[in-house]
Amino acid sequence: MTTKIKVENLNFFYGEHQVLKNINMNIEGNQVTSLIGPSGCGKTTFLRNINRMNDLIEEARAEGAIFLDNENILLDTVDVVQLRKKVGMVFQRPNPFPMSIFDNIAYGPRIHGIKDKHKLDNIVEHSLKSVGLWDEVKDRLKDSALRLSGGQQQRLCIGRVLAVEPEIVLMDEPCSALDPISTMRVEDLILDLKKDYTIIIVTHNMQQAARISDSTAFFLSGELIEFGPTLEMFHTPKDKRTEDYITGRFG
Amino acid sequence: MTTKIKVENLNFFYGEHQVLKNINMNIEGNQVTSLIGPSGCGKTTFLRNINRMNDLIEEARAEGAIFLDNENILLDTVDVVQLRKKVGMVFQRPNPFPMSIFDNIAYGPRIHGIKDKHKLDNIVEHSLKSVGLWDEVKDRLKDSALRLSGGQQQRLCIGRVLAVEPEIVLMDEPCSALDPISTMRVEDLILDLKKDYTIIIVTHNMQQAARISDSTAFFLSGELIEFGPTLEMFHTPKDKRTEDYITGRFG
Amino acid sequence: MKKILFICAALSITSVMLIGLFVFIEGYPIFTKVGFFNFVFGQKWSPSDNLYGIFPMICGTLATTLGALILGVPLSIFTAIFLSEYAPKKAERLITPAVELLAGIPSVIYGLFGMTMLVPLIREFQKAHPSTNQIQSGYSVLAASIILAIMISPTIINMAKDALKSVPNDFKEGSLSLGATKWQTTWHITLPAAKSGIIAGTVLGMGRAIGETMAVIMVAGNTVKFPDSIFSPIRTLTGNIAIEMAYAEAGTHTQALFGTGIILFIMIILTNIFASRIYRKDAAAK
Amino acid sequence: PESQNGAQGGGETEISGSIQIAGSTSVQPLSEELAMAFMSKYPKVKINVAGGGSGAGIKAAQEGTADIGASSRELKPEEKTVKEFIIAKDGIAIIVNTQNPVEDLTLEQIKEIFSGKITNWKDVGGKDAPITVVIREDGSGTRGAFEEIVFGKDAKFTDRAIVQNSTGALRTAVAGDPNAIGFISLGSLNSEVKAIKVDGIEVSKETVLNNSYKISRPFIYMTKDEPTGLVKIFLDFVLSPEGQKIVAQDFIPVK
Amino acid sequence: MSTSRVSLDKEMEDLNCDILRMGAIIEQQIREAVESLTAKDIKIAETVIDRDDEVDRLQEVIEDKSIEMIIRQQPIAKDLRTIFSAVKLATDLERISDIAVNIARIAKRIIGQEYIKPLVDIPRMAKIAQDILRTSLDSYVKRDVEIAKSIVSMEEEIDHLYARVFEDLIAIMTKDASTVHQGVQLIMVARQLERIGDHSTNIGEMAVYLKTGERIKLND
Amino acid sequence: MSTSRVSLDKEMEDLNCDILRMGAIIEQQIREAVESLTAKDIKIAETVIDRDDEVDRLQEVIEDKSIEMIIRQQPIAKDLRTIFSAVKLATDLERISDIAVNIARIAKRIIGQEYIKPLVDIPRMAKIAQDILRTSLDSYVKRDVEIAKSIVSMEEEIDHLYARVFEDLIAIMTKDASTVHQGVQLIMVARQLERIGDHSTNIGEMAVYLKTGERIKLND
Amino acid sequence: MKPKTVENIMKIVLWTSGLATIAVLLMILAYIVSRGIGKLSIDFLTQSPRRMGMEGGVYPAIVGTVYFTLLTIAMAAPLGIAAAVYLTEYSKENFLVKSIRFGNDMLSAVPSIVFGLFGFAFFVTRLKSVTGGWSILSGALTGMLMILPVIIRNAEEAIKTVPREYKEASLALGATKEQTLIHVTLPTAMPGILTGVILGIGRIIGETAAFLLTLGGSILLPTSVFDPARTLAMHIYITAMEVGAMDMAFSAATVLIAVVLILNLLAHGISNRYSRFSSR
Ligand SMILES: Nc1ncnc2c1ncn2[C@@H]1O[C@H](COP(=O)(O)OP(=O)(O)OP(=O)(O)O)[C@@H](O)[C@H]1O
Ligand SMILES: Nc1ncnc2c1ncn2[C@@H]1O[C@H](COP(=O)(O)OP(=O)(O)OP(=O)(O)O)[C@@H](O)[C@H]1O
Ligand SMILES: [Mg+2]
Ligand SMILES: [Mg+2]
Ligand SMILES: O=P([O-])([O-])[O-]
Repeated sequence: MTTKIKVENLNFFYGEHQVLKNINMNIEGNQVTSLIGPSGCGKTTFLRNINRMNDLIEEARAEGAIFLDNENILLDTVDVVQLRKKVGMVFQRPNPFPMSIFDNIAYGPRIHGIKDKHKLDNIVEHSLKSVGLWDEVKDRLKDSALRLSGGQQQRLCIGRVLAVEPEIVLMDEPCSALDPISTMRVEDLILDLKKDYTIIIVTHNMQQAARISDSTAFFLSGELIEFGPTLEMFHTPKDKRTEDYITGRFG
Repeated sequence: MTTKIKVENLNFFYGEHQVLKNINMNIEGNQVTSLIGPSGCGKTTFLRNINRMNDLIEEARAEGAIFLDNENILLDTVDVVQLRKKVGMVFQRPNPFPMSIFDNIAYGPRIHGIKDKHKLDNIVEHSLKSVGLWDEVKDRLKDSALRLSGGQQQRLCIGRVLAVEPEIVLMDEPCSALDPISTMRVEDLILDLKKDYTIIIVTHNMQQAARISDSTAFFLSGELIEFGPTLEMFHTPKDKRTEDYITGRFG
Repeated sequence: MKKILFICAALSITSVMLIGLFVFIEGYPIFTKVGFFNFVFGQKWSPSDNLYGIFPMICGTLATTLGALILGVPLSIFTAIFLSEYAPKKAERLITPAVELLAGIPSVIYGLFGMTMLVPLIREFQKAHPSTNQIQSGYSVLAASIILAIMISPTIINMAKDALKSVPNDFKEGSLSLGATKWQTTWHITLPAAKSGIIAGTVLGMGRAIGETMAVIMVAGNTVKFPDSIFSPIRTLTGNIAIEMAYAEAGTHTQALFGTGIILFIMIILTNIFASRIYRKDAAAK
Repeated sequence: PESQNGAQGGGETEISGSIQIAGSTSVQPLSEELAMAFMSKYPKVKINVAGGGSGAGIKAAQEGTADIGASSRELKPEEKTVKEFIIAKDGIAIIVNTQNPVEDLTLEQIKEIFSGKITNWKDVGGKDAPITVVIREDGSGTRGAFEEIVFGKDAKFTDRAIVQNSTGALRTAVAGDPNAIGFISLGSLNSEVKAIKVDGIEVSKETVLNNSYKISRPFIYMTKDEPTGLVKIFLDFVLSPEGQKIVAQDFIPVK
Repeated sequence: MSTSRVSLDKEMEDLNCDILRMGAIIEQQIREAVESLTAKDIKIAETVIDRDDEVDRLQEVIEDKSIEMIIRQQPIAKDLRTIFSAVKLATDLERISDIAVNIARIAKRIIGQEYIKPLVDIPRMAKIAQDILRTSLDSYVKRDVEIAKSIVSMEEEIDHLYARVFEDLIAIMTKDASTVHQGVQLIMVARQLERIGDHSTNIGEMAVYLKTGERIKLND
Repeated sequence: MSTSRVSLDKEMEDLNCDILRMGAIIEQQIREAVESLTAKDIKIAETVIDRDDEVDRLQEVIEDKSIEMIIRQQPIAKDLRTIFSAVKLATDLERISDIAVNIARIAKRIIGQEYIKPLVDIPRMAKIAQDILRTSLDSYVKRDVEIAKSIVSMEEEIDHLYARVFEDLIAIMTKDASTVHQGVQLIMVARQLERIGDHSTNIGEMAVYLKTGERIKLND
Repeated sequence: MKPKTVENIMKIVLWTSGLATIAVLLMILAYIVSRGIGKLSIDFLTQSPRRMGMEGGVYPAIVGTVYFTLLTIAMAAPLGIAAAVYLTEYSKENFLVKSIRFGNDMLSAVPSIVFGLFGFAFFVTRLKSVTGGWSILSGALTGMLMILPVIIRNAEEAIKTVPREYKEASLALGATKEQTLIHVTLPTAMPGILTGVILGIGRIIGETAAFLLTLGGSILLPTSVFDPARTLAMHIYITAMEVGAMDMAFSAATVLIAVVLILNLLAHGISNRYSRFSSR
């Protein structure tokens, strides 16, 4: 296992308001890392730094460095389009495009220049298989993706990300809009994807973090309070604040 | 403890589609009863039969009887407005009206003819205290309710229901839109309300059902599969299907 | 890409702005020739006598617009409520496209209808009640208001209905479940929540009422006279421009007509500012 | 647009090009008829007739926007920078509702009715009913002619008059109102309304032509400069017996 | 901070009470078992035996409550460790109760006989056993590593006493064959008391585990 | 139906394996402990003692895994009962291992001596103890109430044997004072073997509990 | 008790007013169609008007309407949408943008005759060499200006309501801003954009005064965008107002209603095509 992402002295501001404070973190490749912490502590912000999604927000400013395979992606010279291709993202609410299932998956590859129908077919099939959706939808690839159930939509969204062959997949509370059974499916999928991708996931669900992640980072008011192997964290957290938070004695 | 609600041979249809199948159930007063079951099994439909909220849906049709204090509320002669006053409802997503906090709580009493400012003040204070919101909002009763946090909004909605002095409170997944800490607050509140109200709650969260309810009913495809004391259900369910569902071996 | 888009934006916006400028440049001289006050508050309009007072027309515009709103808005809103809350689904599905169709019908057609149907009706009424007005032609504020009310109602109905429909069901159910009746829910919850949409529809309708030309010309009588009853024939500002522009000789007459346009502009701006004030106040409350 | 290649004396079949006529909407129908006839004679010619009003027609002629401007009113002195061609005359009929028993009015009575001095039909021998005066808008050719001939300098339209901005609308107004009186172009007269005699003289092409019926106005074509080429051929056609025959269908020929 | 989680905390408090109640009963059982032996009081022996059911029931209650808490509260980290150790503690306590019952049974068997030697060391062992038990429960309740570690010396003392009792009794039995039967029984009693030390040590170890999350051995 | 929950099922399978492994080791320990006694082989006794650490470690592993599973999987109903009983089972197994170690220790102590009587009943007891253990584990793995109930008669047999060994040895010791020391030791061994029966009964009871959710007593 | 009475009263009020309004609206339709249907025939649809529109058909006006409408939309829609995209996606919400929006709102309420005057002065007169004076082009340019505000406003709203998540999802897949716009934002906003376009079509199809000044009103069949033309609405106006041939006007009105109906259906069709996927 090697360090895939190295965060160094990351500070992040929305205008005057500092949202991330001097974060240092080494995230391993081919592992699932979960980010936990109370609402507003900066989990989403941190995640969106990794694919520079925060660029979209005016007045947002990052200091420090995030090295992805030893390249500092916070530099202005970085090609964010390439970066985002490499760092996929799955959102809280399933957000398939209002297109067919096929087009949803093919969207990314097409954007990146793949026109060949046959190739696209392959990519779509492969991606849908990766997320365990192929058998469920193979007969209705031309149907609207919005007609899928919530859990299927979320898996489709993950498949959509996989279709552009990222190395890292960021997930921001990907199960919070799902029912328990769909959640379980997505979790199984995440565990399955681990061998090929580096996954960082934000979750509010302690048990979920425990179930699927290898390492867990606990954020509080923009600070990284504790970061370590997940089970250790949930078993014997080192910091009193972590303990308070995970045992629900907080706020 | 006495039977508050007696459901007899309840069948419910959306047009041709039968959604509830021959439900028989005795719900005790001053208890929390939770309804669990997979998505689409008819929990919400069942709940909305109890305050005749399904009247709003065209083509909906109920057969059988639901006795509330020995009166069959499914009869056409029943005054649904009075019924709904008696049977309050809290929804999945907090839905405070776009008015001030005060007006939200005062809405129900006003609708029912209370004009006296002093009386309304009392009702508002009392309701907000019941839901443990008084101290948090007493200085900004004139503020828009939409500015409250999700958890506060949901407690406000519960308070709004209490203000019309119902006997029964129906709750349809009242915590599914809330973060864990707010959820805990609402659960504490529900346990607290039990002594004065009969509460029926739909939840997808097994642990929540176990935490707050005295009895639990498990629905599957419109049938009531099992109904009994909550802990027994989660400890030693009688039906294989219940067991499969609660242990997550389903679907 | 951004540049192309900017050029498009600039092009469309500037050309649209040009019109404002054009009207202003063409119409401005009238204010120096006649004087702003004389122009706006003058009672007589007779270009052949070099009399350019548009006050009766301002009043005419206000009267017809007001009349149209009084007649059209409540009924339209009621209809919208009816369609969105009370009407059976099937009825609603039938009626909605019909209303949409009416929104797309040209004003000449409404004018034709007014001229051949409504005006004679009013005339008959006047004949039966001679005290109503000395001029018993049927061409009147009333006719214009009714036609305008009918013309703006599809717009208001559609927008109000959309606004009412987009009020989250959550709110309505919340209210009903507290034991409120349907009307209480509509009155206390749905209408306030849909307020901004309804106001927007009304403002749009009002804009159309103020700006409508052809249908009004056809039924208003176009007499340049201060309206003293709803049966008085009147001329509106837009009507003035449309009626006389075709034959006006270049010079003062044309300038006066453009000047009318400027005043119209100002009235519209005032209405819009007023409306957006209400709108913003409403938005701030949320 | 204004292309012409028909040589003056050349073979008729070779004449081609297009002409733009614009202006008075009253003249427009006549122009269209004339254009039709001309185009069927010279299939390669295209004549577009646009409306816009006399004002627009004058302006178009002045600026050369159109080859020919059309006006249904006399030009004001300051507008007389263009070449004028009177192509037709139009009698102006005083009309009342068909139910109105009044058949004949003097010019003076007409003047007093339209200026608002007489307001009841009983004063001119009709029923006891208020008179509804319907007139054209300021600037209209019909109105201009009426004003000039009936009022001269010493009267004005009553401010209670209903104003209509087109012949058809005015006729409809009078046709629907038993108490109405108005004036329209002779060419637009039909059975919906009744034209009354003025000083005992019935309005007709003949009476207008022989000047016994006084109220009339010209239809004017204007060109910016002395017409040449196709425009000239067309103008010649209009003023030729062939053209005037078409004019005579609804209006009064000038020749 | 802990505005929430009140119910979990309350339940955990409850659980603790149950354990302390169990501990109290068992302490009394040990005392009474040895008392029945020294005072030759068959009644006392019988109450000890009777109370075993109560202890068993308490253990069941603790287990059931723990399971319910796990179902309901999804405890994690310290909370889960606490519940977990409560269950293990209850097991140990139940065993200690069994030991007391065993002693009482032996007492019932030999009370009728004249004792082959004056009972000095055994009551002393019982005393220490009670001390160890109390200390271990104390360390558990207080999550106090130091107190837990103080068990080690007591444990050594009781082991030491056991060895002495064993030697003494073997010597007596060897001398006088008629004492064999009672001697064996008394050795059994001593052996049982020594076991209490072992179980109590487990409890102390649990306290340490609870506090630090580490498993240590307090004996050997 | 169970497309989901694969990981929980897998982990539970794992846990079962650990328990069976533990059971296998312990069975061997019992066999070897008694073998060291009968064969007078100090080496064997020592391996028994050495393996105790392994058993302890396995118990820890089972406990840790159980806690992890509870943290991760929020088990309920049968799942939770299974995990819970796995922990209790491990405790019992660990105790049985301790018993085997005790026997091996005693063996080490008396192997040098000539036995005061031929060891017949004790190996037989050991045999039955192993049987009971195996049967109880079997009933646990198969969640089979019938098998669990078959333990009752074996348990009676071993109790019966223990009583006989006790009487025999007391008789021998009373006859010949020099045998007292060894006699007491052998009684201890028998007593320990009898305890295996008790622990195994616990395991059988667990099987019943797992299957039916009811707590029954399989002994007395 | 009391709320119940109110409820019943309101029910009656709402039903009556609802039905009354609808009855009035339908009556107008019925009136026009009943007066116009008599003269309708294949000839009416396929022949040119004769005798100043008193006889013959409305064929050139139908053709003129279609040509003119299509050209106007073809010019206004892309420009308006592009402007809306710029305003919503590419510019900051600053004073300039706000004032542009305000001006835009103003203009959407300006009477069309003013646009006509501008069009006459600018496109017909000033740019005669380019537009050919009175022509479809001049009319379309004028019409474009007339409906730009509507299109811009509607497109802006539609684009604004495209869920942020869609855009973010696309960007997160490594799409550029432009790709996101073309493949995600615009298709999703299309139904709303179309609403604006439909409103625009409605406005120019129904306008007369402004186009008399710019489109000309020739009854000849237009052969190029440089020819003048006549729309149905203009034809109705001329036949009814100048000629006074009411029956012909009503027949033309019936045709126009049919055209509007067809256009509405068409627009709904297109809108449904685009929103095929956005509804469950
Ligand atoms: N666009 C923004 N502009 C200004 N402040 C922002 C913005 N987005 C987020 N913040 C602030 O930054 C802080 C961290 O927000 P962030 O969304 O990262 O929290 P989070 O940990 O993801 O919370 P949650 O669990 O609620 O999603 C919060 O205080 C929030 O109010
Ligand atoms: N208005 C409706 N018309 C027709 N069918 C409906 C309607 N509402 C719900 N149903 C159907 O009735 C069944 C039961 O729905 P219901 O909402 O009661 O399920 P639920 O148990 O509450 O599910 P969830 O956990 O997803 O809320 C489903 O099959 C659903 O598709
Ligand atoms: Mg977040
Ligand atoms: Mg539901
Ligand atoms: O110019 P007129 O319209 O009055 O003929």
